[in-house]
Amino acid sequence: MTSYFEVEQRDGAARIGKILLSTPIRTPHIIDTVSLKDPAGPFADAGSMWDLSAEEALENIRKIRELSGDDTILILPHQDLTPDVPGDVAETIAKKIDMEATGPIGRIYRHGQDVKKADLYIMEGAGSFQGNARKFMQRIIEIREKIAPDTALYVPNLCTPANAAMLIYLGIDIVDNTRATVAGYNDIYLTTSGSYFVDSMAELPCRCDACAPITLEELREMPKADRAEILTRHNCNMLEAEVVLARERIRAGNLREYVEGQCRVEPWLAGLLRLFDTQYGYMEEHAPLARSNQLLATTSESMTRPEVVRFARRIHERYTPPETDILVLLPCSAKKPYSISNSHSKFIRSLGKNRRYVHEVIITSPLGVVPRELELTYPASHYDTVVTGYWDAEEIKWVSSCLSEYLSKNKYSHIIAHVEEAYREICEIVSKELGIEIIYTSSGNVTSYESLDNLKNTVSGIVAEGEFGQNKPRSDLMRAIADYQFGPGAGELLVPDRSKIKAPFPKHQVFIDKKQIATLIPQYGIIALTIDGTRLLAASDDYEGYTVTIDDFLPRGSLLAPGVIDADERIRTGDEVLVKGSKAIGVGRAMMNGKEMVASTRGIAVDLRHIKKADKDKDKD
Amino acid sequence: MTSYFEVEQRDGAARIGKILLSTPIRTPHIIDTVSLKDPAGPFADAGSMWDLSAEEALENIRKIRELSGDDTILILPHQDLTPDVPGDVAETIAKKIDMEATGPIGRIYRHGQDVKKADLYIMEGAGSFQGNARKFMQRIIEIREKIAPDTALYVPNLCTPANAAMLIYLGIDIVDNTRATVAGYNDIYLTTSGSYFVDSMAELPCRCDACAPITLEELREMPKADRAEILTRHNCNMLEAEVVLARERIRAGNLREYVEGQCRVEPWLAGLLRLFDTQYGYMEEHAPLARSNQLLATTSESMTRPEVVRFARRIHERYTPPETDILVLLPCSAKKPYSISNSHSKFIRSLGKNRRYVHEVIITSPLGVVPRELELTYPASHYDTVVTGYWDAEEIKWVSSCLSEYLSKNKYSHIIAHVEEAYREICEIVSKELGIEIIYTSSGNVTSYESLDNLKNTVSGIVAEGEFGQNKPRSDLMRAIADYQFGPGAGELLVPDRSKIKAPFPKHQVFIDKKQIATLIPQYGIIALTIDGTRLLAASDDYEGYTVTIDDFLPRGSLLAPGVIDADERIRTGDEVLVKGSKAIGVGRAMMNGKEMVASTRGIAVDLRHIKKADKDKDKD
Amino acid sequence: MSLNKAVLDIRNRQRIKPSSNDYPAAVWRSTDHFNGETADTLTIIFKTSGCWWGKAGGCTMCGFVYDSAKIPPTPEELEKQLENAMHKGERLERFMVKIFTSGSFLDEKEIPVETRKNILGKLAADERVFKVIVESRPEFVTDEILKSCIDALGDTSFEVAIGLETSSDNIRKNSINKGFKFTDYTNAATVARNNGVTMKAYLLLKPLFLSEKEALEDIVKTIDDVAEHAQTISINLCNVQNGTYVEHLWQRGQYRPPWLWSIVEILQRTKQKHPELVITSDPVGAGSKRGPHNCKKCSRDVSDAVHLYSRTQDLRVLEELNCECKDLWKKVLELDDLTYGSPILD
Amino acid sequence: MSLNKAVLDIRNRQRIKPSSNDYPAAVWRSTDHFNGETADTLTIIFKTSGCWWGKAGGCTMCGFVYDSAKIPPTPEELEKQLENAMHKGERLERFMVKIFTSGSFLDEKEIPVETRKNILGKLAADERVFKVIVESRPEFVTDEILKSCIDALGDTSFEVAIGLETSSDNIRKNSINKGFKFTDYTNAATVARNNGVTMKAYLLLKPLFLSEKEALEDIVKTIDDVAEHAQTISINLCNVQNGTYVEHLWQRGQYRPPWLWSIVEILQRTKQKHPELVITSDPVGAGSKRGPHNCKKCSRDVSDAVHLYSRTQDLRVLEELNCECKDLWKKVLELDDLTYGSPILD
Repeated sequence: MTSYFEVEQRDGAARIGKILLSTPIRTPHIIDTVSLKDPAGPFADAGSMWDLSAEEALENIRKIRELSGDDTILILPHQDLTPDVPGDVAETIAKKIDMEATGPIGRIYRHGQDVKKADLYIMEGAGSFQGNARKFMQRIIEIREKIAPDTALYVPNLCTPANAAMLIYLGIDIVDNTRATVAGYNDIYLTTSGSYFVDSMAELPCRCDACAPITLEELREMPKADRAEILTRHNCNMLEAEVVLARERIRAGNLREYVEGQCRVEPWLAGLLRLFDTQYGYMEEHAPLARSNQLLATTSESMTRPEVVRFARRIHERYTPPETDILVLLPCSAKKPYSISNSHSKFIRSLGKNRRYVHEVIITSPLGVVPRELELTYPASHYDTVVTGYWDAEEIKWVSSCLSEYLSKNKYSHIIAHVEEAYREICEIVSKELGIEIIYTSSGNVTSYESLDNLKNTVSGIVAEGEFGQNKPRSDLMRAIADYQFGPGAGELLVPDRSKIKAPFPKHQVFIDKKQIATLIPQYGIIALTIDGTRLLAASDDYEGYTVTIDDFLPRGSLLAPGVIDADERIRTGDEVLVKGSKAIGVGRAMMNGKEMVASTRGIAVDLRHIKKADKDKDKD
Repeated sequence: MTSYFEVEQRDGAARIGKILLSTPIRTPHIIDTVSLKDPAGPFADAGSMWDLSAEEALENIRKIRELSGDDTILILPHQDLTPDVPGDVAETIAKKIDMEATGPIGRIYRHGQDVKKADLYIMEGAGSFQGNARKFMQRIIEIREKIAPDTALYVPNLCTPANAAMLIYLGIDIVDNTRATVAGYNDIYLTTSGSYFVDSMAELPCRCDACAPITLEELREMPKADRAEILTRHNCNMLEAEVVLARERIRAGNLREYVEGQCRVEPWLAGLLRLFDTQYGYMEEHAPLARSNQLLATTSESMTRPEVVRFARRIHERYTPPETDILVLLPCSAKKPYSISNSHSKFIRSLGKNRRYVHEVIITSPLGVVPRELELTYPASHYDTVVTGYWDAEEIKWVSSCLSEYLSKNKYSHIIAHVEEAYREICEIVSKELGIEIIYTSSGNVTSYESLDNLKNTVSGIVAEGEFGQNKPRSDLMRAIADYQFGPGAGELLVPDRSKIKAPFPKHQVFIDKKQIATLIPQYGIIALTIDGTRLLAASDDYEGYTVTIDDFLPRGSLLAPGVIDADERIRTGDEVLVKGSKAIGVGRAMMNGKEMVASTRGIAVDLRHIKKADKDKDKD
Repeated sequence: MSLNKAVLDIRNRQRIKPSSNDYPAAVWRSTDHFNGETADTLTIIFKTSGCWWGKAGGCTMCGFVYDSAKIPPTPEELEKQLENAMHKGERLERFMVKIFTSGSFLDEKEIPVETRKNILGKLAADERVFKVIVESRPEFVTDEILKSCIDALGDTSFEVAIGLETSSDNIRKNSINKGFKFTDYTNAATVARNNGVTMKAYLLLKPLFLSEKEALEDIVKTIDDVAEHAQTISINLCNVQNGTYVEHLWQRGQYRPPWLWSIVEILQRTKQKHPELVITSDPVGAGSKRGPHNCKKCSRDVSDAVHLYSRTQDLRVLEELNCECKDLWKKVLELDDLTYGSPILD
Repeated sequence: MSLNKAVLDIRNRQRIKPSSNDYPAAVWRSTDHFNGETADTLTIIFKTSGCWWGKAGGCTMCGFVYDSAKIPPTPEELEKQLENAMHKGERLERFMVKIFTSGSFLDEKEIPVETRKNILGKLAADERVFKVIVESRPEFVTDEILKSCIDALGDTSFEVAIGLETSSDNIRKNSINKGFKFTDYTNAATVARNNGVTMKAYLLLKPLFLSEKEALEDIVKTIDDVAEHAQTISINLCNVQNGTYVEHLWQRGQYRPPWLWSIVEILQRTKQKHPELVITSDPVGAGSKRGPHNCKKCSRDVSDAVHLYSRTQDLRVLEELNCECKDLWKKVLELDDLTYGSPILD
């Protein structure tokens, strides 16, 4: 049971937590390595079994608990091995070192060995993963899969100011200042952008309290011990500032953007980012459904970030277009949502009254394709990208694949592409690949009178030819978002044909039989359910999912993780979730993902918006 | 004449310079904006003609010079306009404000107006370019083309800690703290990774002397004026630290790597980097021939950096393969030079005695293709890249285009590709595109016994079939480098068939008739000429180039820019250059590019290694 | 391209919405300072064929040209406009009338001579109207025209208002593109004085290109220069009007409207120096991004205080004003002078 | 995978270069401490069929197995090896002979009983040889074998050296894979004492996985433990030998050889406590990346001092040593204990 660690905030795999000692410790946290030897410190190492006998080790445990009671995380006696050690040795030693202690404890995580409960796990031999992105990635994912989500992970002897943000981004809660200190004693000056030998520098590029009072010349002329101390202080200052920055970024929800730049400092860090992105499962499960900040897509790795890939996958897996046979493909706009941009206003004006026969889908990098109904939905309305007019080959490949998937699944009788340049190149690639005809209506400039006229005439020509299904923009939008968010089928249920949509775009509300079912939250482009909407979904035989099952109690305000019996694994932080138990039914915002809800013993699982006593009669109506 | 500014060190377009006042000022420099109003300061503004009469303006000039003599850069009276102002207004005002002053002066650079001599130019309306990458790029390139290279460029009201490194990278010498100050008074906390409203923060992620003594809570509770002062001090600390860091990076020659990460902070900065890379002329002309550091290729923009593109272009334009009809294409290795890597040792062993009939070319990202002879030459032996096994579409496109260009120009009777995965994909693309046959010899793993055996047998099979030209690895290597460095034809001249190569790889020396002509510098993979080699090139009717023409004097040690009459425009910093004048002949290392040598009035143009009295008889032998 | 051409290009891209010529472009009631007291005012903006200067390009900040009529109104229509406007004043007991067109009321091309006489005559006939103020460019302030007006008005007070903007010909030409000189104004003022007509000068705080400080000091200096040539001074705070050159640059981050703290300082300094002058300011659009503004917290309060001062001419109402953003404004005064062509934005 | 299997896998990947069986694997002259004086030593490493333990896997740090012969030498060849080795001692007047094989000299499978007797007999016959030291694993130190050796040697002193490495069975097993226990050593020492044979214990400073501090303290403790069971203690500083498991981990950044400062401290502390013992150390490969090292500046000086001390047993030669890197080493002692499985690299 992890009674001594709680995760409070998440940003992807990164999190802000609290170690619950009498003076709580905020994570991500930097341990002052030497303090581990202090039996009264917040983290106390009970020693190495390479040189302790079993009796001595037990005596150490006793001493630590005597000194500080349960107010210290006691790191159980350990006998450390390096990562490439043979499994048998690991096994033998693991058997030998089968120690326990009361109160909060830390354990070594050893690859291949069973995991016993602890509040903190130490990645054995972590320092040796420096430079080896693939192995480090595998180890992190392995550990995270094996340990409870609400336990702290400590990676010793690896952290520097340059890699701290990345380590935290990947889900590491605790680091130490070993490397910062050793660098100081090696005359190495660390910065977030790399390390420098003091001898090769000309100036001190820092204004920290170690550097500000001295010049580089003065530093060089000091006795070694004094110099080492100042350098260590500087290095630790940098480390600390970087960890605080990472915490601030987690709070703001934009650590990813920082890491996308910061990882350029060392090739293995860029490798880590790319390799982790290939682990869609791990990355996506931690990515929130939506954020209030902009998603800055400034680098090629922006295309593989989980929010972007998830959007594309959900379009493919969850989205069903309205029954409209004419497709118009449009280019994206810098202004979001697209429909309020200058160019889209013109497109819409050109479509005029025929717009109801037409389905509009926007082509964009890095999101791929965005049906008009989802233009509000995170991150479609939230990304900002580098505008130079040039699309690189990977962008074209990725967006083409999205469009190709889309057109393979969703069939139209007529496809019009009102696009130019890279957008057109993409349409042509897909048209060729799938052997489908696309009519191009733009000649040189999508907003020229000529082009717009051509679009207008082409569409009216087609419409004049036959009978076409019409769309219902407001219900189509609400239904598409419901499917996107709750999975296929939810849209039908929440926005049936007999439903009414009230309030103007983008503040739509769904009513069925005068009962409000759902509201669109324009900021994120997602849906919030009323209690009636919740009952509707919960009572349906055709829908299952996004449900948190609780014990027989009636929660208030917040649902805590220990109260959760089961939860849909698809639930992500920020998701709208149904809360069901024998005594209660409710709805709220997920504060952790579904797996975490089930596996955590601490923390808020769901921030409840509505909660009612379960009323079987009511549930039936 | 720019008697008051000198460029001392360069890294791409970025430079470290010195403003030559009685206390010299190191650039890149941050002006404390308010100090511009101090008539005795190092930079003194003579005022705005929007509110001064001509007489008042002249009086200001007189006052400044009276107070500080020529020990201040006097910014001539100006009447500022914003960038989008109509040309006529600009013209009218420019005519009206035709002021002059003695001593060091600064002038407004106004788009469309003639440039008059000055020591410092101020980009008019620079602050308005924030966010507009294309216009800013055009303005910078325009200014740099119009003003003398050894004048300082000041960009006011634009610099923040987040964009400082980029501004400096693009060639800006002077910035100010206007934005840092205004942000401080706006309760905005600046960092190199972006800005934060103080109200939305939870902790201060900084250990500077403004932040270290206080907590965020204390800061928030202060009276506004005190808070603004502390925030401003912090913001200016960050700015200063960033500018010092940029200076250190220029000295180390790796500002580009930093900027490739740092530009992710704001999309327009990433846009600037991409747009500037499209300006190959501007970027390449400032890129040094070689650097002693690693070139870190961690992002897609690494493919477009000028050193990389130049290498590819020179392979295409300057390189001629030896007369060997069998080509073996090989994958690159992490270890450099490739030939000392494990995998290449195996390839070479497999080729065995047939190696002399074979030309080896390595396929690699981001460099494209590297003939074995140039594997030592910067950056072929100096790059480190992100290894994940995945090549993105842009990499494949770029490397394919390099290989395709190479094979279009250089013909072989047999092409063997001993490659796998992306390398093979690239070979197949090119094979299909050019309709040429490629024999693949690897089956699954390029270093498996089976694959190596196949390579060996394939090559010996081909060799057994006919008569093939043999290569001479040592002279081929020296000739290829000579062509790469001095242009086509230089190789023939410096390494003729009768020449001898002494000393083992990679410390080759070229001798002709027992006279040493040239030496290979293994660190950069480039050639240094002896005075005999210099005479050989200089006296040839078949070669012209990389020559600096000087007046009728005999320089010693360093050749200063004012002594240069003419210089080859192809000369880059770090190039080996011939120095010729009526009284002297010599050779040395270029310390600036050819254009700068001609246009500069200060600074070292060439660091001379050998210099002799011009002796017409000797020159003829 | 010349400044005038640049302004004209923008003008030509604007659409003027068609509307009835029977109604004025705008009419509203407000209160104003008059002889030490607060008086009711009816402001009428006539819809005319438009400002001749504006039609040829005109001033960089002026969006009133779009208030002009698509088809020039007939004299009957103009008089109908007055009639309709006066309905707004029905409940007032005693009031001034301020007349604007989108150009010059005294320009015969906008308001034919006879119509002008009729309009003024009708106002003179209304007992409740004790004063009439008309706006005009200075070239129309001639002996002949003034005399004709005075004739029509009888004993109703008459005042002519001119948009001088600044006493600096440099600024008026290169920043505002106003098309006349300071001497044109002073000549007009002399004509007015000779005819016993009072003068009101409209000034413009913060035209394009000027720093906050330069703009502030320009108004202070202008008031010194104009003190002998006007009885009332009204300071317009530049705001970003649709279809203007100012808007064009503002959209590109190249213009910021003035701070309200600047007008506060101007009023304090100039009124103390020229207690005899009525100095007023009506911050239009105050607090919005397009209008003069401080921070969100204080813009409304400061703007209200400026209004109150304008009505009362009592400097004490400005004394208590303060806000955290005043420190920022002081910094801006210092630094905006040294940006060499780009404004300090919020 | 077991540690032994891991070591064996690496062994199997190594090629042993063929060479003549007539010559020993190595032979060299050096000086050593003997009874308070410096004495000449001839060290001979016989090429034999190899260490039985090493062939089955063996010790993690031992690369000597590759010194064994590809084809097992005949008894004649072994005696020829001695003959050839003794040429190196031709000019010496009085000296000790140290005999190593890549395994155990006392193992009959490496050196047949008769050959052993012949070799020892020949040495006994050489007047200049006053002492013979042979290395062996403890299992071969039996009454029978020792007696046979003493017989062959006559009055030439005889000493048996055993690579004990550490008194910790835990470390010897889990880090070194030595394959015997401390009691095996003490039993052998008892046998030796009973036969009047002196004992020399080889210790290993810094086997795999131990921190710098743990390694240092382990040697200090081992010397306490072994003091009664040996007359001479020789501390080997672990170096990275080709084809060893240590090398495998070192190449992956998972091992760092010991600091020379550590051996200095060990010598100072243990010699003071056990003045009766001869405690020596010969830092092989000192200063290189694969060998024990401090920084580049001082490695050679410190290593020389350790050598000098080993010959003289005079602690004063260690007193003056100092360098800037000593502060770093002290920090490493503190921190390397707390890295949980990765060494602190330079």
